[in-house]
This record gives sequence, C-alpha cells and structure tokens, in this order.
Amino acid sequence: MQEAIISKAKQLLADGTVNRVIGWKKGEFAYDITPAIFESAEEIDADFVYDDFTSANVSKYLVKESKKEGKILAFLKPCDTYSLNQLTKEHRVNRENIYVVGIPSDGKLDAEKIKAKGITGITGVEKDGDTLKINTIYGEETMPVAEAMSNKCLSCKSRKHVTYDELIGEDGEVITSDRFDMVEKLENMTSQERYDFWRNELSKCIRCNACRNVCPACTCENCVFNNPDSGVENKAAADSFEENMFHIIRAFHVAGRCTDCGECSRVCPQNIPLHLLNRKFIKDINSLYGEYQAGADTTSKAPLNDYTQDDCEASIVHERGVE
Amino acid sequence: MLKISLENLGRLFDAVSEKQTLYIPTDREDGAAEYRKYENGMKLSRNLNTLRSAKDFFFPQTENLADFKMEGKKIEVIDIREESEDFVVFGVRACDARSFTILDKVFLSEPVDSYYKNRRDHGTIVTMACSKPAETCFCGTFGIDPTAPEGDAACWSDGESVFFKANNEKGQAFIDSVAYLLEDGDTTKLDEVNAKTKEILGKLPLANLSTEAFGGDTLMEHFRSEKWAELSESCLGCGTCTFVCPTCQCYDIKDFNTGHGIKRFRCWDSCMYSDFTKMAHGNIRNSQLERFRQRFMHKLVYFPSNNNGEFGCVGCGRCLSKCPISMNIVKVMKALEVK
Amino acid sequence: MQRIGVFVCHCGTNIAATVDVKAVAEALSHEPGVVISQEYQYMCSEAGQNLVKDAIKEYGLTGVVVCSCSPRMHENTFRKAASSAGLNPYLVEIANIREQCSWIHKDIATATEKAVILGKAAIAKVHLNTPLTAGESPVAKRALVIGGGIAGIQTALDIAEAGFEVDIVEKEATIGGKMAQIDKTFPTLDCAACILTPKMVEASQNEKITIHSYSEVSAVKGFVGNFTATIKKKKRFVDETKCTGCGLCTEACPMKKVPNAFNLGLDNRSAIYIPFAQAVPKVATIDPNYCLKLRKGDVNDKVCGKCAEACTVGAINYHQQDEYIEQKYGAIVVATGFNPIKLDKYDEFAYNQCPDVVTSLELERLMNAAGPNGGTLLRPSDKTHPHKIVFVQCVGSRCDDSKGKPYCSKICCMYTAKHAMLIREKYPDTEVYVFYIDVRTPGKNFDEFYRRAVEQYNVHYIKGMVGKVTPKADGTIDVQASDLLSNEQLHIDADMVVLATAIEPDKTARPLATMLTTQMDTNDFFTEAHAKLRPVESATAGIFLSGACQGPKDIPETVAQASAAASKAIGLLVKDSITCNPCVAHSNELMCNGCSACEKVCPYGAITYQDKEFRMPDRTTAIRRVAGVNPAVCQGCGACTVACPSGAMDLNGFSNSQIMAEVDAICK
Amino acid sequence: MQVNENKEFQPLIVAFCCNWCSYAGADLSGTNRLNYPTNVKIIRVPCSCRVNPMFILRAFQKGADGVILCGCHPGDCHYTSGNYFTRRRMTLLFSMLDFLGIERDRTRVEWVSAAEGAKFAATMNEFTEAVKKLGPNRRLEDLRCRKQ
Amino acid sequence: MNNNLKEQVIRSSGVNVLKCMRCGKCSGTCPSYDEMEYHPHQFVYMVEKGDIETLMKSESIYKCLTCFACVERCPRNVEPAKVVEAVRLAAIRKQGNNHLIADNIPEMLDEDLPQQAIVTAFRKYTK
Repeated sequence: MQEAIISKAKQLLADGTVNRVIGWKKGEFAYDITPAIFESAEEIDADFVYDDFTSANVSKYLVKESKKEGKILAFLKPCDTYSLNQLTKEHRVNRENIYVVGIPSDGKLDAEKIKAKGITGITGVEKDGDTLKINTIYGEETMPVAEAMSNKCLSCKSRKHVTYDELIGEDGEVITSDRFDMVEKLENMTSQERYDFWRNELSKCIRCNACRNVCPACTCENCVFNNPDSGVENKAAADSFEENMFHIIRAFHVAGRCTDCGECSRVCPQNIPLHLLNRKFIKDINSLYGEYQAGADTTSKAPLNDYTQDDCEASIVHERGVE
Repeated sequence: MLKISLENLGRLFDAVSEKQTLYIPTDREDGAAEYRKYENGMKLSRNLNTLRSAKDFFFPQTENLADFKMEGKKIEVIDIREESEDFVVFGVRACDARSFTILDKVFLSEPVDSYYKNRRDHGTIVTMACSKPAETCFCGTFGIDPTAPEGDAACWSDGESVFFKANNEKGQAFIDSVAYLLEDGDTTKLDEVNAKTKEILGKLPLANLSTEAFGGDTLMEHFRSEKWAELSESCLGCGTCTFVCPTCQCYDIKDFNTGHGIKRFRCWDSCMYSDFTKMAHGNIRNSQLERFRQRFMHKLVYFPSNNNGEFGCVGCGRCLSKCPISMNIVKVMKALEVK
Repeated sequence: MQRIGVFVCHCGTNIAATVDVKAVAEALSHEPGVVISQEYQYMCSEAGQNLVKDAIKEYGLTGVVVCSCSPRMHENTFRKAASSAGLNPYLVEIANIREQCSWIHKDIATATEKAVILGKAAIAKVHLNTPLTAGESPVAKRALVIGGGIAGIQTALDIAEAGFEVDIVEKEATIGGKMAQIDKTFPTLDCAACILTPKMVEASQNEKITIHSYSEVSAVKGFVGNFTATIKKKKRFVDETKCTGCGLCTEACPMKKVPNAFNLGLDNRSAIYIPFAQAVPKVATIDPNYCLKLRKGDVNDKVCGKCAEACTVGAINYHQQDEYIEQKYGAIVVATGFNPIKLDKYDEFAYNQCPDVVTSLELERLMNAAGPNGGTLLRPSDKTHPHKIVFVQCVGSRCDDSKGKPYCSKICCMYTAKHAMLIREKYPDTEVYVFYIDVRTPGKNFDEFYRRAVEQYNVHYIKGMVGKVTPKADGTIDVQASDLLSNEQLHIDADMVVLATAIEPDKTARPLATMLTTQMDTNDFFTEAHAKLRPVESATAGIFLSGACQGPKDIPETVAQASAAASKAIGLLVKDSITCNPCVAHSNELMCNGCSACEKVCPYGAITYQDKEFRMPDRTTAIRRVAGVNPAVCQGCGACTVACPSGAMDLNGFSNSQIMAEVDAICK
Repeated sequence: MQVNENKEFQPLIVAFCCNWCSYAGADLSGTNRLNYPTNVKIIRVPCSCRVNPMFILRAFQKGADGVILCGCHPGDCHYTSGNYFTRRRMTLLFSMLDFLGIERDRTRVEWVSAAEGAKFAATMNEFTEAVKKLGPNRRLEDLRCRKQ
Repeated sequence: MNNNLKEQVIRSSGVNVLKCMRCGKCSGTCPSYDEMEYHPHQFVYMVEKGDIETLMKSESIYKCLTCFACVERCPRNVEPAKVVEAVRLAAIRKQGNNHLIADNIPEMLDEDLPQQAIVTAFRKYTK
C-alpha cells in the first residue's frame, strides 16, 4: 500500500495536479508517526510512511493548507473523509484546493496499548497474521494484533470514503459497529454510578487541550475557552466543576458535527474515554431526531440547527433509562 | 547498605505514612502509573515512570495565591498562605529528580517563590534507580545516571530487596525514621543489576543523542534556523508536552470571582498555547512557529545560557510518548543538529 | 468608572407594603458603581421621572436602574426619561420588584431580600450596558403582490390608490383567480363576473399597477423596505405588446382538443388560447404541450404555424424565451389563494368513475353562461337535465390527518346553499338533497340565506353523511347515506352528485414561504404574526398576507383582508425609512468561523456571508468568510448566539456577559 | 443556599424567561397575586433560544441549585422558531448532564404562555419542591463559590 | 350507565369515541344497516354515553360483518367496527360462562386448525 501511495503522490506532483502532499512522516521509533507536508519526490522517498501506526487524521490541517497557494494532495482514510466533508460543509476548508486520494485502512495500532502490556524498549513492530511481533532491546515479545488495535478502529463505523477525487484500492461500506455499547452500559447505570464513573475519569484531566486541538470539528478561530470575554475561559481546571464544564461544552459544541473519528480519545494523555461524551450526543440525536451521520454529506442541516414541530420535549430525559 | 526485602516494603510505606503523607507511584486500571497518596495495601507500580511527573507536588497545576474579600465597595486582601505539612514522594526516577535542580534554579533564586519553597522545605524526595529503561529514555544525554539517582535519599532494587542511601540530611532523617525496619545487606546482586542496566543504556536507540550543538552560544544560529517552519507545521498547539514535562515551569495568574470574593490563583501555562505571553498590547509570539520554537529554544539554548550550561530537559521521554502527533524534543534536536 | 443611579419605587403600597423599599435603596447604594440610590412614591409619575432626570444631570450618571414594576409596563417610560436627560435610553435597566416580588410574596424580610438581589442583578447588568442607537433603513416605494386573484387585485388597487407602484405577479395567463370561475356569489346571488371583471380592468388600466401574468417569483432577497425580487415571465410565445386579443389565432389553431383548464377540463379549447372572454391581459398564450409546432421540438420545422399566419399584427413568436425581471420592493403581499383538493383518495364518492359526480367548482362552470353548456345545467355524461341532485358536504374537510384536511373549509355550507337555491330557482322540477354534518352559517345574512334554501326553495337538508356512491348501468347514481334524525339508511337514485371539496393552499405557497422566510402551519397556510392582533402581517417584517393563503375565506372576508394587508403595506411604504430595533445580533468578525450555523437558525434570513480580507494576529493577511447581520432584518431573538460555537455572535442588550453578570449577581 | 439545623434547606432557583410569553406569564401570576417561593429569581431573555448552555452551567457554578427555562409554547414563539431550537438544545444538554450523573430534577424546560400566570406559579412551586428534595447542588458545584 | 363496562369497551377496542363528529358516514356506508337495530354511529354514541348493556342485549352486535367499511370511510378515524367488536366481546364474556374450556379443546382440534385460532378463540370466548 505504501508504495502505491508514494507513487501516486509522486505522479500527481510531477504532473502538476498538486504542489504539496499531506501525509505521514516516519519517526525515531517504529510507531511515532508525525503528519507532514511534502513538497518534492525526494522528501517523499526519504520520509513518507503509511503503515499500521499512521492513525493521525490529517483533515484538520487542511483548514490552513487549503487556503494556501496551489492544490494540496491529501491521503485520507475512510474516517478522515467524514471529517473533511464536515469541514467542507462548514466552509472551513476550500475543497477545490484539495485533491483527495482515498486510501483503505484495515485498522491502526496503538503503541500505548503495547506499552500497557509492560512491553518496553521497543525497536520494531511487525504483523504476522493475527500475532504482533515486537522487537525490544530486552528480546522479542508477541501479542494478539487485536489487543494492540487502536480503540477508534475497534469500533469503526465505516470503511467508505464519502469524498474523494480518486481512490486507491476498493471502496468499502458503512458498517454496523458496537460503538454505542459502552454509552448504553453507562445509561443503564444509576445516576450515582455514572457520577462516580465520570468523576474518576474526568478528574484525570490535565486540561492539555489535546482533545480539542486535535478535533477536526474544533476549528474555531478563537475557542471560548481561550477567550477571556466568554465567561468560561480557563487554562486549568481548578476544581471538579471546571473539569465537567470544559468537557460538557466541548462535547456540546461539536454535537451534531462530530463525525466520531475518535481522535479525542486517541490523543488523551490520560486515556479518558472522551469519545463517550460525543457518542452520547450522537446516540441521542439518532434516537430522538433520526439517524444522522455528520460528515456523510455536505448539504444536510445539522441536527442542532434544525427542528421539527413534533420533536420530543426535554422532559424525555426524565422518562428514559435509569434515574 | 541498608535494605528491606521487597515483600516488606509495604511495612515501610505503612510506617512512613503514619507520620506524614506519602505518595508512591501506583498503577491505574488502564495500566498507566500515577502518584497517589499511600493507603495501606497500595502496590508500588512496576512501571518505569509515572504519567505525570513528581513536579506536581511542589508546583501544582493550580494553586491559590491570595483571596480578596469584597463587601460593597470595600476590598480586603487575605493572605491564605499556610505552612505546608511534611510529606514524602517515593520512587522518583533519576530524570525527575534532576528536574528539581532545574525548577529550584527558577523558583528558589531571588525573588524566591514562597509557595514553591514552602513545599520544597517540607517535602522529602526518595528516588529510585531504573533497571529497565525504555526506548524513549535519553537522560544520559543530559549526564544523568539512572542507576545513581539524586534526591534526598535514593533506593535501588535488585529484584529481591530494596537498598537505601541518603544523599543529604533530609534523606538521612527519612532513613533514620524507618531504620528499625532496615537491615544491612549484600549489594553483589545489586551491582550486577546496575552493570547490566548500564549496558542496556548504551544500546538504547537514543544513546548517541548529543547536546553538543546546543547551549547558550548557539542562540542566533538556532533561532534563525529554517527548520522551525517544517518542525512546527504539524504541532496542534496543545499543552500535552508541557503538562507532562517535569521541568516546564511557566504559569499564568488569574482572578476568579466566587460571588463573595476573588480568588487569585496561578495555573500552569503552556508556551504552545495561542494566548501564551499575551499582554495588553497583544501577543509577541503570534504564530505557532514562534511558540513552538520558544519551547525548544528555552530548554536547549536560553536556559543553559542563563544557568551555566544546565539544559532545561532531563530526557524522561514523556513528551515522546504523549505528543498526539509525535513531534518532540528529540526530533527537534536531530533536525537542528544537521547543518 | 461607572456612575449608576438606583431608583426604588414604592408604587404606592403595591411594592412598599411587602418590600422595605428604604432598606432596598440603602442596600443597593453600597453596590460598586452606585453613586445615588433613592426611593420615591411613584417613580413613573412626572415627579418620579424628574427625579431620575435630575439625578442623571446632577451626578452625570452612566447607568440607571429602576426597581419598580415589570419592564413590560414602564421600561419605555424610563428610557424616554433618560433620553430626554441626555442619557442613552439603552443604559436603563428595570428590576421587576412588583409583579415578580412584592405581589407574590408575603413575608417582608424575604421579599426585601429578594428585591435587593433583583436590584443587584440589574446593577450588574447595567454595568455592561452599552449605548445603542436605533439604525434606519430606507424603504423602496413599491409593492409586490404575489397572486392575481380577487385578494391580489384588491390589495394592488388599494396600494395604487395610495399612490404607490404595485406589481402583480400571476402564474396563470390571466388575473382573476378562482373568483373568475365562479358563477354567482352568496348571499346576494349577484354574478361574480359582473363584480370581478370591472376590478380586473381597473387594475389593468391603473397607471401604478403593472401586471405580470403567466409569471412567477423565482427569488426574493433582502428585507423589510428593501426586498429584491426576481420575476420570471414564462414564455407564452406571444408578444404581449403586440397581441390585441382579437382571437383570430384561436380560431385558426387546428389543435382544438385541449382540455380547457378554465372550465376545469369540462370542455376543450385550442392550443393557443385566451382563457376567457374578459381575461386580463387579453393576450393569447400557446400551450407548448399541445401546440403541434412546439410539441415537435424544432420550431424551425415547417409544421403548422397556422396561428402565426392568422395573426395580423405578427405577435406570435415561437422563439420566445423566459424573461427575468429584477425589481426592488419595500413590501410584499402574498395572495396565493387556494385550490380544491384532489379527490383520488375518496373512492367511495366515485368521482373518478362517474362523470356525473362533480366538484362544486365544476358545478359553477356547468351553470355558468360562459361555461361548457352555455349556462344550462346538463349532466356531463349525456348532456341531459338532471332531475335529482345530491350535494355532499365536508368532502375531505374536518378529517383526521390521515384521511384529509383537519380544518373546516368554511365556504362550502354557503356555496352549497347557493347552488341548491339556484338550481331550484331555474329548474323547479329538480329535487335537491344536501347531506350535511353541521350547517355553518356565521356571517351577515348567511343563516337567512340558508333558511331561504330550506323554506323558500324546499331544498332537502338531511343530517347525515353519504357513505357510498355507486354509478348504475342505467346512468343514474345510487347514493347510499344515513339520515341520522330519522335513523335510517337512505338510497337516493340521483342524476348528479356534487361534492363540496375541501380547499387547500396553492402548491406554490410552500416554496414561496421558504423564499420569503415566512412561517407556515402544518396545512401550508401562512402563519400570521399574531392570531388576533396582527392577522394580516406575517412574522417576517414587510411581508403581508392577503386572502385564502392565510386560511379558508369567502369573498367578502378575502376582500376585507386584502384591503387590510394593503393598508399595512401602505403604512410601511409611506415611510422614507424605518427605525430598527437596536437590540440585534452582531458578529465579531475576528472570531467568526464562517461556518453558517447562525445562518441556518435565523428565522429571518438576516445573516449573510462575505469573504473579507483580514490582517491576522501573525501579521499576515487572510481572506476569511465571515457572517454579517443586517440590523434592519434581525429581530433580536438570539438563536444565532447559541448556535455559534466560537461565541462570535452576540446580542445587543442581552449580551453573553450581561446575562452572565445577572446570573452571577443572583447566585451571589 | 443555606443549611441550618433548624432551618429548612432553601434552594436557589434561576429561571430564564422569554420576554414575550413566560416573562409575561410570570408578571400575570404577580398581577393575580399567585404565590411562589422567593427562591425563584427570574432573568429576562428575549427568547428561550437566547439561553446558552453556558449560562445554565454558570448558574450551577455560582451556587444555583436548580435552573428552569421557560419559553412560549412550541408553535407560539414570537420569533416563530426559537423555542424549537431551545427544545433540541436543552434536551441534549439535559441528557448529557444526566449522563454525567447530575440529578435530572435540577434542570427543566417548561412552556408558559403569557396567559398562564397560574401555570407559572404552579410550575415554580413544583420545581422548587423538587429541588428542595434533592438538597444542595453538590455534583455540579464549584467548591470555590460555596458560601461559608 | 355503566362506567366499568364503558371503560372496558373503550380499552379493548382502543377507540377514542370522543373523536366522533356525528356525521353518520359509518352508517351511510354500512351494508348491514337494515339488519341492525342499532347502527354503527349509534354504537359509537351509545358507548360514549355508557349505554352499553342495551347494545349487548341487541342482536345488532351479531349483525356486524366486520367488513370495516365504516373504519375505512370514517373521516375522523373513529373505527366504529372496533367498537362493535368490543361490545360483542363484552357480551360474550358477560354471559358468565366460559364458552371454551381448556379440557374440551383436544377433541375439537383438527390438523388444519391454525394455532392462532385457538389462542384467539380462547381470548375471545373465555372469561
């Protein structure tokens, strides 16, 4: 796959279709991939990588990049195309300035999950069927591939590219996933249990803003949490209220716009399952206002910018699930 | 050397925590290690390092500085400072131990930061030697020996026992307070462990990383480097690297209106944030490039230039594993090295 | 530094009996920024107002808080007072300590405590008030009337009478609408054409009125006083300026088998046609679906062309294209009218099986002198005189949503009485049965009219509904119905059945409503701004409603509403400019993402986007898409402020920081 | 908000009322002298759709024990559609608060027309009682703002 | 007036008799009209009044063909046939007897009888 992508990139650079390529650059170790922009075939040959660790969603970079001179080539995984579509719909990117090549993804690995097994000194990672072989300075280790799979890929919602100018490989389908299982599990807990669950999780938050800054839906020119006039600005959560406040507002501001790309949870240094908050909104929207997938198209009205006269009342919250 | 068997370590913790608050690294359900206040039965983490550094105990993320009481049009300032209670932080790795040398230079030089000093005076740092460094470790680059950690007192494990040694009076007092639990022990096996660790250190992927190209006299050369644009273009501008960093010490001071008064507090700031050093007139570092450059220039150039060549990084590797897009100081150093 | 004055009103004993007003004034005097805090018997009295005015001058106040009755009562009073003393009226806030405090609480201590808190909240808010100035926006002195039925005609005539230019846009080839198809009108039984056609002519001859027939409104932009509409003049293949309406072409046309829409398909016309003799404009139109030449697809082909040959003035133009006109308007009146519903769903009435089952509107044509039978009532099937006619009421009206229209169509009871009477008058040998559920005749001379049908003309009114209509082999129609009063099931051997078909808004109304950003109810009737007090205005400023587009109506009601809508439009057009509510939304362009969320929730279409060049904080210039609010259109609801994730959108008078300051003060 | 041994817990209730219906409804309950507790403090907004979730959280932060939002009945909005947006926004917000384990009865949306003075008073009585039962807001409180 | 019965009929029919606007279209469309002492619209009205015992005693309940013409044509979706059926059911149950006894079922069984019929019959004909 990597060869096909590299040769496509070089071809499109050479024929002048694009003048830049956004993709991934290899790092110091087997897994520390950085999104990067390549301007020449030489740069691509030297550093371009597409492998099991290229999970970073590059769509958000296109907000800036698509406003620059010339067209940029973006290699997008299926989930990334939803993000781009949503950005297109909200006029955040200049779609005409982007040449999208859809690339398949059969799930990415998460180095943190390997390390959580106590495996350290990693010098190489290799897939061997369902087994993952990990070379370390302390000898070779193995683990099932599935256990190292990134959480966001384990609950993949679609293998279909919703926007592209060209595809490498076959396009996939929207798939049914169990992505709402954990939300449902929480819904079925008692209020106290839910409260305890979230206190335990959100108290870990160090307000590094990685979840916000990586989120392709969070592209505000000036985030309310940075704006001293907004009344909610803060740099670090001084207490539990501010932890809740930040995460409620963050999730609310992307409600109906979040494509469920899973980046927020991937980047959280404290492993807080932030995607559950987003998924709660998605689940509510789906069940109360009809199935809606943000980013699936560029024309539909976002659920929170829309209404019907016979929408349910807010009191439905009192009538559902466990108190 | 005084030692205690591994299975009796819990008794030592119990003894310490009876007299003062004890923090030890312990495993969370997700496998990551974090410092928690010791309670009976709590297990010491086997992880190399904690997710957040020991810095938090001396320089917490948010801290109240003063209160203002408002009644109608009257304002009264209330000094809320209190003498800290004694506490012990156990299991600090050599890299984090060194971070206090760096933080002390900032907070204990005049004007002394009384909040930080208060905690430093009352906190005892008991370090622990490493035996299984990770691929992200590069403390050696900054002359740190993970088998000989600094701190008030240090300890080593040979797999069966934990050996203790004091590095100063405070450390000695700590050891004395638990001396009745310790016994003299043979360090032959421990020496072997340390030798083996040193051997591994030489084999680490970042073993050859050097600071040669950096330091105070390289300022303008690096500042003007064209590499910053490329290096910073993927930076998301989040604060992960700064907040997991044991040496980052920037903070912001803010007022919070509680409705019945004002709480003036400080909280960590990050040079990666768009409003970092934003002042009344605006911001002097308006682009992510400038802010990104600030972080690494500070650690590799400005800090050594102001502190006799001491670098502002200890090679703990936290930012290497935690950066969402895997951009880090090692990549920066390697890129800038190349002329 | 703010200099705020606080004025606590006793309202006689209304407030003072339960709230210790002295204590309130005292407590509030210690609030930051407050330089004077007074109480007075009646703050709204002239003396009270002078107290406020004097304080503004004496202390150079920058803000005024009046603790008194509801702002809904006297906010304007105190704003005016402030204004006359030189303080911007929007720097006044009211703390409602009467309706929301003294009147609902009994305990003096707690009520006083609450009054102080409410006062503090108002002070906190006024700290953040900014002087606001109502903007002005010019008014284009021209009105657009959409729909050329009796409603549209009447509205246009009234507006023109007042001296303003009016354009009527009518989608059909002639104005006149439904009324032109009606034979006689109730309750006077005068001929519809006799009263309508003079009005049509008057409209066509009025210098101020321009009629765009065979035209549609394809786009509307802008806002009150300043609309721009695009009118699409559909190609009629006849040059309107040349055609004299002589009719030679219609005679020459060989294609004569075109269902005549004006007669509801009960007879035929030619492919080139003038809808009816008194059509306005009296101009021919070619129906391209039937014209032998145009149907061919290639107009240069040598097919037919008979009409062009016949035309003596050379008006026929087979090459004509749609024409678009753009025009500015100050006001728009919607008069899109109604249509009878389709009866496909109601198999039991055999409308689709039997030509002798007709709708009431079809009956109008059958009885009309200009109709298919020249005014003689004949059965459509065999052109014989019907001797037994059954009228069925409420066909599709008053139904459960799944079965038809939930509303009463309002006009059916009366026109059925009219039909029954006219038939009995002209053909006394004809038996007429009317099956009704209720006979609804509220209206001047209406019940008398209905009673006349029963008493004078001996029309058989039967309380009950027709269950089933079955055409029989002998040409008669079996009508099975229940007679609820005699509790029996009847079978009537009828010659004709007339269905009082429910009426519904014209299908073009829904897309028009979207274009105009006006609201409709679930039945697609336009919603008036207020059901009682603003019945001819839409909620969108500058858009007025006339006739049945707003709800079922008979002719006098329609004309009344048409004139009312006209007077409202005139009231707008006589102004040179309109004052805008200054409490409107505004966008901070530096923070705007250009994401369109605000635009999507704006009920008035007040938000538009623009690509603008900006100097960015990093000293580069960038072109960004940013939202702008038109203050003349914005009504200040604030929906956009919450839709905006970045907080770029804020509302004057109710800003984020003002509301949060109130929250803080209340929660203190 | 105080808890005294011999004094019943008095919750602080913030009510956001739209200018056209609910605020007028509140005025009417005053005109008709229909009592409701002093715990309720009203903030006037042009339309219920002006209420940002941030305002609601802010109220809880600064010490409110319950927040109620009142607007025109669906279909009666002075601005034609504002309360429809309110309904969706608040449904989702309340659902999220519930998801985080915040007591459901601390938040509420009620449609009160300008004619429903009695309903306004009844709603406020009911809501205050419900919040009273829950006790002080602890799960969504900012400790710094707690009154000593 | 028997409120219990009325409630039972309304519940088992699922019909909201208050939706009736007294147009009589049900009776106008009923093919069994002449056979019936009480007609569909009367059923609806009498159930509303609570006069159900009269209906139960009347032969009319057995004359309804359940052709559902009234249901189909009622402009207000009142569904008179369901009311008739509910009254019929009430009558059958009221007669105090179980018209079907579990023990007797085996001998009535034949292979072609659908299971559903037995269940339905049991529901209809037992107390």
